[in-house]
Amino acid sequence: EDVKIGFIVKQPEEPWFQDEWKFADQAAKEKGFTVVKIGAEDGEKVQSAIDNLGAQGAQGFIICTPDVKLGPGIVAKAAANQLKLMTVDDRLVGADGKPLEDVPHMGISATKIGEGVGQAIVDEMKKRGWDMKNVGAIRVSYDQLPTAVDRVEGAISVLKAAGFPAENIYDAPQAKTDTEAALNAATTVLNKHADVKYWIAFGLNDEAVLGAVRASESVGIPADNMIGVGIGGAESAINEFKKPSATGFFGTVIISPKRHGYETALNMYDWIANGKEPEKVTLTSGSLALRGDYEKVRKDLGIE
Amino acid sequence: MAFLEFNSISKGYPGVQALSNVSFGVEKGAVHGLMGENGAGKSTLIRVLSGDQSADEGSILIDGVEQKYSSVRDAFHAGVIVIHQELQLVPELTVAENLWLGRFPGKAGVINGKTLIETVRARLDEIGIDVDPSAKVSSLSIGARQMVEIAKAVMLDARVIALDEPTSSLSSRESEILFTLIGKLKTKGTVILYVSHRLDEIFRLCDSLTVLRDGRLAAHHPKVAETTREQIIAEMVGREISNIWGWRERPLGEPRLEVKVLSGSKLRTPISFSVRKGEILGFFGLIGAGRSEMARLLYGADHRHQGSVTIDGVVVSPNNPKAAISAGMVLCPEDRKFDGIIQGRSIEENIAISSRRHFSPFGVLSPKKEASVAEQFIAKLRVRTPSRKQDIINLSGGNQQKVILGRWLSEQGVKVLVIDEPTRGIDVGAKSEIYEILYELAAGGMAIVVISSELPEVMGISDRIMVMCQGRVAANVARADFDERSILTAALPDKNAAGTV
Amino acid sequence: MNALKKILLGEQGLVVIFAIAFVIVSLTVPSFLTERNMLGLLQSVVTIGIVACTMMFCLASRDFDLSVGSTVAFSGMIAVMVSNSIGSIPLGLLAALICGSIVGVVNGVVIARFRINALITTLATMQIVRGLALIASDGRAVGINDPAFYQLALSRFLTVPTPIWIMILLFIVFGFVLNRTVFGKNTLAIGGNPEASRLAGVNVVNMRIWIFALQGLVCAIAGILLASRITSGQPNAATGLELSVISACVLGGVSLAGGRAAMTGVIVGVLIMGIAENVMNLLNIQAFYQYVVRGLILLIAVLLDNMRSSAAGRGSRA
Amino acid sequence: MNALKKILLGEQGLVVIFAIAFVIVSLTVPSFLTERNMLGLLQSVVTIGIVACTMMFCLASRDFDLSVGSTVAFSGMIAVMVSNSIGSIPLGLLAALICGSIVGVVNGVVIARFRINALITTLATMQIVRGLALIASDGRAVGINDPAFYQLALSRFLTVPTPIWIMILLFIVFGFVLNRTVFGKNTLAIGGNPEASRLAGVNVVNMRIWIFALQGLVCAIAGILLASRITSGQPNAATGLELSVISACVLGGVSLAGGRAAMTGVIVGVLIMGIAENVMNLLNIQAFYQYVVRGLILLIAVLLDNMRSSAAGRGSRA
Ligand SMILES: Nc1ncnc2c1ncn2[C@@H]1O[C@H](COP(=O)(O)OP(=O)(O)OP(=O)(O)O)[C@@H](O)[C@H]1O
Ligand SMILES: Nc1ncnc2c1ncn2[C@@H]1O[C@H](COP(=O)(O)OP(=O)(O)OP(=O)(O)O)[C@@H](O)[C@H]1O
Ligand SMILES: O[C@@H]1[C@@H](O)[C@@H](O)CO[C@H]1O
Ligand SMILES: [Mg+2]
Ligand SMILES: [Mg+2]
Repeated sequence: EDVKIGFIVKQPEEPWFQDEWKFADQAAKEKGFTVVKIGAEDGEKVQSAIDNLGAQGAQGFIICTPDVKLGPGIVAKAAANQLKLMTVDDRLVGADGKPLEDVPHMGISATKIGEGVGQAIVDEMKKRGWDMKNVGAIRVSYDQLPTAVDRVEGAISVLKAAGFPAENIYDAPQAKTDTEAALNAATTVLNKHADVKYWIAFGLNDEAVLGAVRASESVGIPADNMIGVGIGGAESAINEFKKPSATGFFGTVIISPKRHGYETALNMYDWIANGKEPEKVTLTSGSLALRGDYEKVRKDLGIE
Repeated sequence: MAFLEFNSISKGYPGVQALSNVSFGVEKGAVHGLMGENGAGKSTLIRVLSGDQSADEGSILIDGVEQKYSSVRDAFHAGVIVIHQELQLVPELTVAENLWLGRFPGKAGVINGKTLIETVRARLDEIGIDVDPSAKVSSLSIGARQMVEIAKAVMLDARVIALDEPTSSLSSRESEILFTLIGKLKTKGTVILYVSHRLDEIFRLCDSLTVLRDGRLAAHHPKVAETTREQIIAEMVGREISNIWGWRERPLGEPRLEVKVLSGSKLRTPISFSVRKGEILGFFGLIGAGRSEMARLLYGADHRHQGSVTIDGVVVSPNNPKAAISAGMVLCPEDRKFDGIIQGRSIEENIAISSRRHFSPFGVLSPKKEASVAEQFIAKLRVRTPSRKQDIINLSGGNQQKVILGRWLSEQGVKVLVIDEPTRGIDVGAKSEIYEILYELAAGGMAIVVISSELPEVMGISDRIMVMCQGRVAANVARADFDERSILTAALPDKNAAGTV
Repeated sequence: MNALKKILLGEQGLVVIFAIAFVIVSLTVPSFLTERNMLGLLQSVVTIGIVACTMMFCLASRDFDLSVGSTVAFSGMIAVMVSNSIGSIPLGLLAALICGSIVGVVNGVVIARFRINALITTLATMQIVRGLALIASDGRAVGINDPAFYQLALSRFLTVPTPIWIMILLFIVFGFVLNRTVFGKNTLAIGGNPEASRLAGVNVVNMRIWIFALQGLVCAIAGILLASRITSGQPNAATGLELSVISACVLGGVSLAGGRAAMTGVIVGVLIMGIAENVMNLLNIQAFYQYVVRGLILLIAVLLDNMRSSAAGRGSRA
Repeated sequence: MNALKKILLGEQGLVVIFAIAFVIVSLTVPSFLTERNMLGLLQSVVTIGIVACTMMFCLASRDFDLSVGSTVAFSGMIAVMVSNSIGSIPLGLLAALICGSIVGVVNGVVIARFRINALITTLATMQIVRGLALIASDGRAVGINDPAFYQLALSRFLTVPTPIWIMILLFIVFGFVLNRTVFGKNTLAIGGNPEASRLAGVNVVNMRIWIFALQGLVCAIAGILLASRITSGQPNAATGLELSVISACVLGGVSLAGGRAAMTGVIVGVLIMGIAENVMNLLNIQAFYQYVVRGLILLIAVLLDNMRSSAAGRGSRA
């Protein structure tokens, strides 16, 4: 029997998901099954995507949901279509906010990864010998996306623990999740606190932090006075490292789409074809990549 | 060979053959009349001449040369200028800009605003039209807009000018200016094609005449002077109409409509009057005299500063059209394009929009009843259309007017009927029919207010005339005292300024 | 031959074109024409379909409503939050319906009474209402406590899920209202010429307020069903819905200049949008190419309809 | 008193209201009126401001363009990709300008020549062009190889960054074109009364194609500057730009019914949008409340303008 599995992601335009899909396809090629890739930006699209998979005779699917609270609905829909279900990146939760333990999951904790960002910034500040009292922090925020909140809060918790004064953290709300929006929001923050010389920046992803870095350049803050650490590690970040001279974009926490895409697809295949149920939870971690070592880090993670 | 030749022109629209095989010629320097019932094809012929629509068959020759234009621009370059039946101005632009639209003067696409205005001012003064060239068209009255439209044709040196019912919204004074202009153009050798439903004008202005009927050539008169009104009417309508007004004595009852100290922002001086059961009260005045404003205030279409309107002793309130209609008053507006027709909807719907509430239980329509009402008025008013389902926008101007009339005549339980310019653009045959309907309604006890800028019409059908001038009532004349000269004098503003009333 | 031409160019031409396309798709795309897929397809258009019913009225009367997506999300949130906190689903639903209608009435009053441009007004309320939904929920989805709420979406009648029945019911009701009632005809008349309609005794201001109020109410229905289907109230739900709904309507022949609308057209418009999405996923078309294909389908559909109607000579003078 | 009334109700009333609001904000919001913040503010509206110039023409001629956001992203991508691969920035920019114009011409031809509804057409091209941008870049940001490209955005003249100068230049150019040229007058005429313009011999079809072509070209300029500012071509850039630009125009008094437009109005509209955003961030207003505030500002601005213009008695019958 032909194995067909679905791979539903919440933001198909994001390079991260493009990569997940790419690696899932790689697994499919190796084992000889089919991956149906569907983008579903909201709960309604998720529902029809699952129906659609059921209708075309898939046996199971992997999903990165637009919202973890969609959990019960997704589980019910999968059952109704007799599809096996696994989640990737973000873990489903029930109405009570507790994770749905029954659904196999491979992912990263948003809070953890944020903490990684915070740690990288703290380390670098120490290395540069900055006095945290004189440093401003740009929190590039997109609060309507729960993952985004968890990530920046993770970073903030580490900063605070390291003694960073809470009143020096300034919110720069993005109107959209692109670089221009982050750039505009961060510019305002920088201009409001024109007296602050040293800055750090963190946010939802690389694009958000890049906006803050561009803003610092446009108001004339030297690269040495800025530490921005992003999340993701795809082209946007790599481009930055490839620039001839270092910018305020200090590093990025790379998360590996390879394991997420390749392994989940393989696990699902094994589950369908050989009845081997996957681990309930597999957590992967992010690794900090800097201008000097990003190629190596990527290689270690199996990207490229 | 004539200067302007139409050779077997045919043009069809879905369901309608607007023109079939029309041929005639016009000599250089002649004013040529074009007559026919509503929907006979006059405007279509002019649209073909203007390059706006292309004929299915046939050709047009000017000065012996066949014209092969495919757009308005080509026609303009061939020296043809057309003033369409519906005003074609851009309200957001100034008078000067409208006059130059499509051919702005200027270097490298840059307009010199000052020269633009000055040249227009000079030309307007020269031809005797009193409009400010830098005024936005949206701030002008309908009459002034029509004059701007006419100036558009006269300002450019055209070989052929076609005017489609130019006087339908002009007062007699403005019409005189137009007639003088036409005289001047004639001496320059311009060919003028003149569409009108007013026989007086045709006899006064035209050298030759063509009558269309159902899209065919019904008659061609190389010399207008050699025909008679009766003959032309017969050629148009296919029957004789002896007395177009047909007024007869009616018994008048109690006062039905009473208007007390009515005023609004466009009508500052309060107006009071009353109309009796069965009475037809005519309002005459020059364009801009304030009659339409009075009617709109009466009907609650515009905001009232003060005043009350009473029907059969009951005050009409609140002050809006819906309340007026429920109280038994309806207004048939003067401007069919902006206030009358509902574009995109069928004739049937345009007729039934108001009256259907009488036969729609719980707001649910009864299509049968609606259809029968529509058919009734299509027949009664002789609306020329392939079907009652036709979009009203596809009707000829006069036929649209008839549909709007049908809307109000089909209303039930009307006690007061106010009609503003009821026969604007309507052919002679239908006119007398409309008057008959008005008499019938009056005989049934309705109080009717007719506003008209055509003096013969007001005098022909009213039991009494109120003359308005510059927003005031200048005279109130009983039928026995009707006299053309004194009514006109009362309507003229200069005399009012002298304070002779 | 002539009969075919007549059918294609007639009032129902779009429907015929659609039917032909449907047959072609059924024959060529595997697993398209299965009961399961059809039901899935219909469920996927429930939100668009329901909201399109009243958007049709809104556009037909020359108005415009960009706030529908936010209202759907907001009223879904309200339904869930109120049900959770009071513990009564009917009261939760009632609250949602009321809130949806209030949004509609506010839109209507600002637009019709204060005469503010509809685009700007609903762009503003779109943001305000979305903001309220986010504030109420602190930006996070709110789970449903009582599983009975799910039954709204899960229950079936004659094997067809309830939301589909509700959509069909609304199609019928609003189709009837449009064609067979004074309300519908007045809506179209306002779109054709608002001033003439007012002079003909139509209370234009009230009509417009009513239409927006209905729009809000219907958005609330869609929001409730959506919350039930996705088993939570989501403040980010239905973003971008406004453009999909308006496209479906325009695709179905509703004129943005007002005065022209038909329920069958809108249904076809909604289905075209749904089928395009469905088929692309069945055929496993890559995400980026989906954009291009979706755009092309939209273009081809209007082009076809346009060729048809200009061949029929309609609207030549418009 | 009377003089004040005259100023407020005059043609430039919106500008005066804006000026008053500006003064109030300057006095009450700390660090608003600093050179740095002003420049930051202006830079933040460069994309909207530039695109609004031609959107104004588009709306004034009764058209509509939803594809601007995609075109900005697409042409930014092209600029970067071509510069990188050919190694010549001027050629890259040229390619971007050409591509932008092509999108515009396609829009124009479909809308004006084939007479397809502008909303649907540009909704379709919006998706197609976005799809092309994603396909071309495989969905990834493309970094700029030659740092000279950054100089477009970073260079300054008299302490003011180049993009701001370009925006100002375009304001002047298009303001002039609107008021002082045949092109501008014809645009307004088409919007005011398309039928009359056609009958007066204006080549309406060509005019509309030209307007869309210009729109595409100007989007390309905005796209290039954006790419330079964010030092990469991003296929996801400028989503939702269309609604912001259209709001700015409408806020500035451009009528969606065509025929009415003024460059000063549009500039004010653009600035209001930018200031709202800027001030909310300066005042540290929470993200979710920003939605609500943004909506309210929009509403209040149009309400004020409406009160003003209805007091002036303009458009009473329109
Ligand atoms: N675009 C169109 N579509 C369908 N029918 C049309 C169209 N334009 C004109 N007609 C029809 O063609 C016929 C001739 O119309 P036309 O406007 O030429 O009449 P007319 O003689 O000018 O009448 P009027 O005196 O009322 O202005 C009418 O029956 C009209 O309904
Ligand atoms: N479309 C319009 N918009 C604004 N004002 C108008 C409009 N049409 C007419 N008016 C105003 O109404 C007044 C009379 O205009 P119009 O030329 O229509 O007179 P009329 O109705 O023919 O004459 P009467 O008022 O005697 O009936 C003018 O002062 C003019 O400013
Ligand atoms: O949305 C994020 C995505 O951007 C990627 O970082 C993986 O995790 C998801 O939660
Ligand atoms: Mg005519
Ligand atoms: Mg009048």
